[in-house]
Amino acid sequence: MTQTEFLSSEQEDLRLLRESVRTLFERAGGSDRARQLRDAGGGFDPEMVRELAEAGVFGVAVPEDQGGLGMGLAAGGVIAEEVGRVFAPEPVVSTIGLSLGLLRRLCPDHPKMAQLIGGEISLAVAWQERGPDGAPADATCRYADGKLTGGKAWVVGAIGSHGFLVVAEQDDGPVLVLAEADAQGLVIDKRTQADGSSLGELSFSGTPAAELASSGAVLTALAEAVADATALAAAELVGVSERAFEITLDYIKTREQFDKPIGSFQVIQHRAVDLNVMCEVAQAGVREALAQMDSETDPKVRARLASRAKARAVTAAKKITRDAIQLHGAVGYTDEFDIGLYLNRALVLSAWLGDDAYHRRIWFEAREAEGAAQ
Amino acid sequence: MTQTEFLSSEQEDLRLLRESVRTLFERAGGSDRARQLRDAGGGFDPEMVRELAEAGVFGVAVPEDQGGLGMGLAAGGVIAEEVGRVFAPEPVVSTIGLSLGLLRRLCPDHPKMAQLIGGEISLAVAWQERGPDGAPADATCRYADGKLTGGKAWVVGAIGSHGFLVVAEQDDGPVLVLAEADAQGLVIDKRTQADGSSLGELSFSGTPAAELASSGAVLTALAEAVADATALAAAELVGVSERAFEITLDYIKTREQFDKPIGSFQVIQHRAVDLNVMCEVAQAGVREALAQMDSETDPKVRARLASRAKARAVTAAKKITRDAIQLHGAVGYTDEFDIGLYLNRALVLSAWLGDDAYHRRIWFEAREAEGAAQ
Amino acid sequence: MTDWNAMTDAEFRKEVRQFFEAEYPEELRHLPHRPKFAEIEHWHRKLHAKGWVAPAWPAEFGGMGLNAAKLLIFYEEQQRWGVNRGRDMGVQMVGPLIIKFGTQEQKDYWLPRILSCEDIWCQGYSEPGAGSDLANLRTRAEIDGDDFVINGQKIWTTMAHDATHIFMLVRTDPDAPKKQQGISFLLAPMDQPGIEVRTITTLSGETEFCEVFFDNARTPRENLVGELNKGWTMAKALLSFERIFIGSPSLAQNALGQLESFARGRGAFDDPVFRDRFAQAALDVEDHAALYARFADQLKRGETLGADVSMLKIWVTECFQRITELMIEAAGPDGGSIGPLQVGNVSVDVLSSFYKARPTTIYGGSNEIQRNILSKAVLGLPG
Amino acid sequence: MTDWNAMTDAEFRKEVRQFFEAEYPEELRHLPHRPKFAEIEHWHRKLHAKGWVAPAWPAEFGGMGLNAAKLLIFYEEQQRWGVNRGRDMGVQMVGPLIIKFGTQEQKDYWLPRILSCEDIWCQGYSEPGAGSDLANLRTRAEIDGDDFVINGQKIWTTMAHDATHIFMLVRTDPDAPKKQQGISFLLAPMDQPGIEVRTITTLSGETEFCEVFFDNARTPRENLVGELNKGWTMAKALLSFERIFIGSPSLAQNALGQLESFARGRGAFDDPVFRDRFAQAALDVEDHAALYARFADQLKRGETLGADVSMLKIWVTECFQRITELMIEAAGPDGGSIGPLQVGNVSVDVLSSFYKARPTTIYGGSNEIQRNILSKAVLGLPG
Repeated sequence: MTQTEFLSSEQEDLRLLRESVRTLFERAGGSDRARQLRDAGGGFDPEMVRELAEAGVFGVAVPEDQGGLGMGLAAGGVIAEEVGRVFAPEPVVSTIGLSLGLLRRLCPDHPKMAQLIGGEISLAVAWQERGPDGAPADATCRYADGKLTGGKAWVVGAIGSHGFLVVAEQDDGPVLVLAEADAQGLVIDKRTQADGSSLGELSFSGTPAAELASSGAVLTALAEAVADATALAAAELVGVSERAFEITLDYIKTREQFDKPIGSFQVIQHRAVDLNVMCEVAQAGVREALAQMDSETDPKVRARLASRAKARAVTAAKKITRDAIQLHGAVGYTDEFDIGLYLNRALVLSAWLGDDAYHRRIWFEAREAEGAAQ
Repeated sequence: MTQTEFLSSEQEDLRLLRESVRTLFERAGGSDRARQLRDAGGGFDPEMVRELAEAGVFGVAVPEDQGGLGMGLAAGGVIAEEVGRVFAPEPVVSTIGLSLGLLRRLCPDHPKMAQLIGGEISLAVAWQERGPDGAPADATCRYADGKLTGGKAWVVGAIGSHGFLVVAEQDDGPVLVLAEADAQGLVIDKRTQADGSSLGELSFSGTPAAELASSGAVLTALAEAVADATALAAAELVGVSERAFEITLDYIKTREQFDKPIGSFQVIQHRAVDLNVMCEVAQAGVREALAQMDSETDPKVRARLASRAKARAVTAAKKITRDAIQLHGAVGYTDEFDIGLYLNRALVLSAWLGDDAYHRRIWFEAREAEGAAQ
Repeated sequence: MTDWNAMTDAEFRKEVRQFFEAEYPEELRHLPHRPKFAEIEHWHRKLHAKGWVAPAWPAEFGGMGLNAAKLLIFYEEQQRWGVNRGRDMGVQMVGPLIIKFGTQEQKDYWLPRILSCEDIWCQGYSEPGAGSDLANLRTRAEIDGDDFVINGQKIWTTMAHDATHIFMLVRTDPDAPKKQQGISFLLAPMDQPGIEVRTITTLSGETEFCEVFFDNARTPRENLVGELNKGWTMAKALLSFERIFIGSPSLAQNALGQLESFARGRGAFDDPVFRDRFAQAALDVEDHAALYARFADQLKRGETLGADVSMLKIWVTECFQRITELMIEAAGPDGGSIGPLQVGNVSVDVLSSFYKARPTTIYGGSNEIQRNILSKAVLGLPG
Repeated sequence: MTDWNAMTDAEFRKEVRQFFEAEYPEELRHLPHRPKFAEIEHWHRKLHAKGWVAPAWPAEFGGMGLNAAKLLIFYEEQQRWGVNRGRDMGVQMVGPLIIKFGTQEQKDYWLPRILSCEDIWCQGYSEPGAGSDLANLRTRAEIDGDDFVINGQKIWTTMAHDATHIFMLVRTDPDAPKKQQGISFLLAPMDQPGIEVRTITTLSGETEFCEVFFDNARTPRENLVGELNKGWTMAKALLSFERIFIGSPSLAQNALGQLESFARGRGAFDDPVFRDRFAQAALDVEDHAALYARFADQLKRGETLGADVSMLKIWVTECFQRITELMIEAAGPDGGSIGPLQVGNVSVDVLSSFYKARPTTIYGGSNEIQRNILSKAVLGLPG
């Protein structure tokens, strides 16, 4: 009897999805492709976006009646892990989690939905703002008379996107609007990140934008979409960690010092074991959290689960990629070896949507609130 | 040229003091003596107290014009380190730091001073109180008409002491009083600790006591005495750590597994190095903090230095004694080997007067306050 | 006879849970120490009457015949309700060995006595000087007429002072080329002049462990189980299920529950730094449980577990230690005090938990040994 | 000529501090990268005019002739004010070697050119495939008439693309019984067809390190320093002072200062968890400085430092890494962003500090190698 005989059909679907996405990325050139794109300026490959769309990647967590595959966040996590393994620069997690996460909750009939699922366009979500001390601050960006004024910060995928889903304030509360990338009065300040990607700092001066949704539902949907993206970023970090560990394990098996492989030194062996264990714990914990999010409807519980996933994934990825550099020795510090790319990607994904200390705090507070509510 | 030629006379004095105290303890039986006293019920040896007094131990930090040696806290630290090395149960740190620390600041002419310095008596200081949740709470113990009512908790050296220096409240503020050990209406509830010592929980019902000092000076002197005792407890922990490390190092050199000494395994070697480094950092940091306390008059700065010392010493002692058990393997878990005694002493000294997390908080707050005051 | 394996997992869990909750004596829940048999005899009688003493044994020998999936549920419920495992060395260790390698006579004689606890067993594996190098054992057994004559010493023999019999690994061929060879598996009665038991006092003052001295102790030749000089392989073969069991989250989960009620009672959660460290520990346990579930699923699918299952033990024992260290921190000035500490209507013995966590990284193959094994058997590292 | 050693420590410190504060260009303070010579040439001229280029060299060769105590003060002040060390490989490495082992001709020719920076030196020790096993070097030098002919490759040669000369360890006797033997110390001009330099791009995108390829490169036989095949011992002898220098608290202290102003500006101190971790890091640096002072006192008393001085490097580099990791945490959503981050009127390049801290646990003998050394040479552990 084979192993798969005993896998549930759901698990089997995920296994097939993982295989097809992995094959797709490998055929495209794996991590070499990502390195080339980075060296060419940090953009992504629109052709790849279309191929991913054909494989059903972007609509994976969109319900079937909205044009998606309806496979849930667990399937999104499988894809995100594969993205992490080859650090593909395409806006996969931000599209599944943020832009489609917002649209499918607020305006599922909007034509942009189908375009996003089809990989024809990408939309960046602009919701955070920077305060005078440089840290995140309350939203002040205004929308009135069809025009945006103010600014947004830390916009992932700002470069190369066809437009922005902007969460702004209007007189009677929050609003979600769509500004085209070439809209008047929109200035995008680009900030390069460690992995070659960039964050946009947007400023709007009377920039025309179309209203998509308003009222309290906007913030609820935003919180849900952010939770989805947080959990998916965790899954991507799991992929980053796994691949970084594999590369390092290969390296210590072959690299010789004092006439034997460094992987024969007990200290190196035990450290490798600890990284391996951490990696497996992270994979198990993150996958479980995503699966539970799929069977959970309470947004507060879903947010707690997302925090659990991100806290674990960041802790593991930081430790694994940093130790990986140390285990590589001097060559780990060069750009020639892939391991540095994983370190840099881990830096970027850890900083995005909150690091481990942040999410432990959120997790604990959510747990206390649930306990008090019972 | 010898090394000592270049030591300052101050350093030379400390070296001589260390030698004489170490010899005294070794002659008395070192750690074996302490083990016997523990097995006999956890008391201390009054004869040893007198010998220590003869060596000038108790009055070491008392100014010369008050009948002490005037060598400061740095010298007290030297003694405390030696106490830690053999985990002597005599009330050395509590006498130097707390009882004499209080009396010399509040009533240096009191006849008990000379008796304490002379090792004729010991006095326990009762200043903390336990709240309804079991945690430390504000003081409510009252002193009126020459009588005490209420309770005190966590009194070190309560068993075997000749009396209690009690910090209580009276109508016009705090007061320091002396209650004899056999005073009427005094009940001592004994709580055994991991190292065989005990803490007293005192309750007073109209217990007669003599006023020694009153007004705000009592709390100032108490804070200073607690800072002294905290720093000395740190020094004692340094002694505990050093000796625990030495014992462990000896053990891993001789204990064989898989036909070679376990100290020949690289993982064990590196762990031993890390414990050694931690030990040396703790020794250097604690000694420097105590020396700086001697040349510092601002009580706030002195308290910060004491917190620096205790934070470091607790972190080091916890790590070193716990890893020492692991490095000993199963035998470390038996009472036959001395290493467990050091683990237990480290537990007790870490819990006394605040652990590392507590003192890091205090240290940071003091540092902020100093920064704000500048 | 009930076919437990035919039930759904949920049905079976319900059945087990109901029995424990209805029948297990309240005062024995979450016992902080290992009981002598007299202390739990009453419960053992109930269990015996129910036929539940040996969940893993085949039904034909008086067991419940549970498959791996049901067995895990049984243990999960046992731990959840704080049901003491009792004096289960006979059921867990000797029984399976006799069932697998014993003669018909041995089965007929010993198995019922294990179930009834007429015989109470202790395990003689460890020796002074062997430690993690378990095969390095020196206790000798020589054939003398109809008996084996045993000389040597065992150590860390749990509850030997309350056992009627000992099973042990002894060296029967001192000239075997490898030290794993020439070892046999032997049963012996404790009540004889050649055996002396001394308890070991641990650093927490407890006396559950013993040293057992053999000075020309005797046991009949028919008390050899399996082939002569093949004891090592036999004993190893039985450790497979134990390897996931020793990595179960239950010890850490229970400690975390204790930590939480204690910290809440003491107001330790007012401190954000403590909250962060609690959250770390709680998430460490939660994510460990997810990994444990992955391995348990493997078992439930009927797969054999690989050497990688040892990672559970490494993670959870170190996690357990950190949790008990947090308890000590939460205890503040009581952190060095022996005995239960009262908070509200719970009482937590902080030091006892701390001590209990210490040897978990040493026994069952120290975590250093586990890391050696993982690095070679799982990661394929050389040397 | 001033006898600096005759001054009190306080006088000397004041003198040095005043000169740095008055003369060192503000825009060069705390440079985040290693400068090319042109960038700091103006400052070098000032230093040269003052006679302060080589604090450790004896006065007869144009140095300041400082003893260990004064030397430490000099470096402490240099670091405190953020004075760049300049292109000091000549002064720190080649000069002392020539002074100790060189011929009179070598001294007369090379030393003044080092002081004036007419020659700018780079260090050719590391090779690909050698790593921590430094003696495992394969670059060959063979005598051919009046020249050595050099073939092979060096790596991690800092700023080789801005150097006029290289000093290196090369293998001159491939048949020597131990790999530490048969190594010689050689000087060579960079400007020749047999030498090719390629910069290495690090993971932070910087290009301070180089590979140097030797393809029948030539250098006159008189550029051998010391005896043939004795280069290893000579090079090792000079590392003694470096061993305390590499463990100095300054890098960590500077990083801590940056962390504090950044965290304050960003409001990170509002978070008690961050405060606790900052306090840990700050106390780690403070207590390290106390230990450093103990070793420095030893030097000041004229004692030789033992192998235990390496513990400074282990502690401080790992501490430095933790501090830069805290910077990234304090940066929140900017934690992955390249370049300076503005807070109030300070600007901190968080990622650059993080990257700078990474190789400190690798270079100068990786921390793993240091632990090997300490375990044997200091703790006396076997094997």
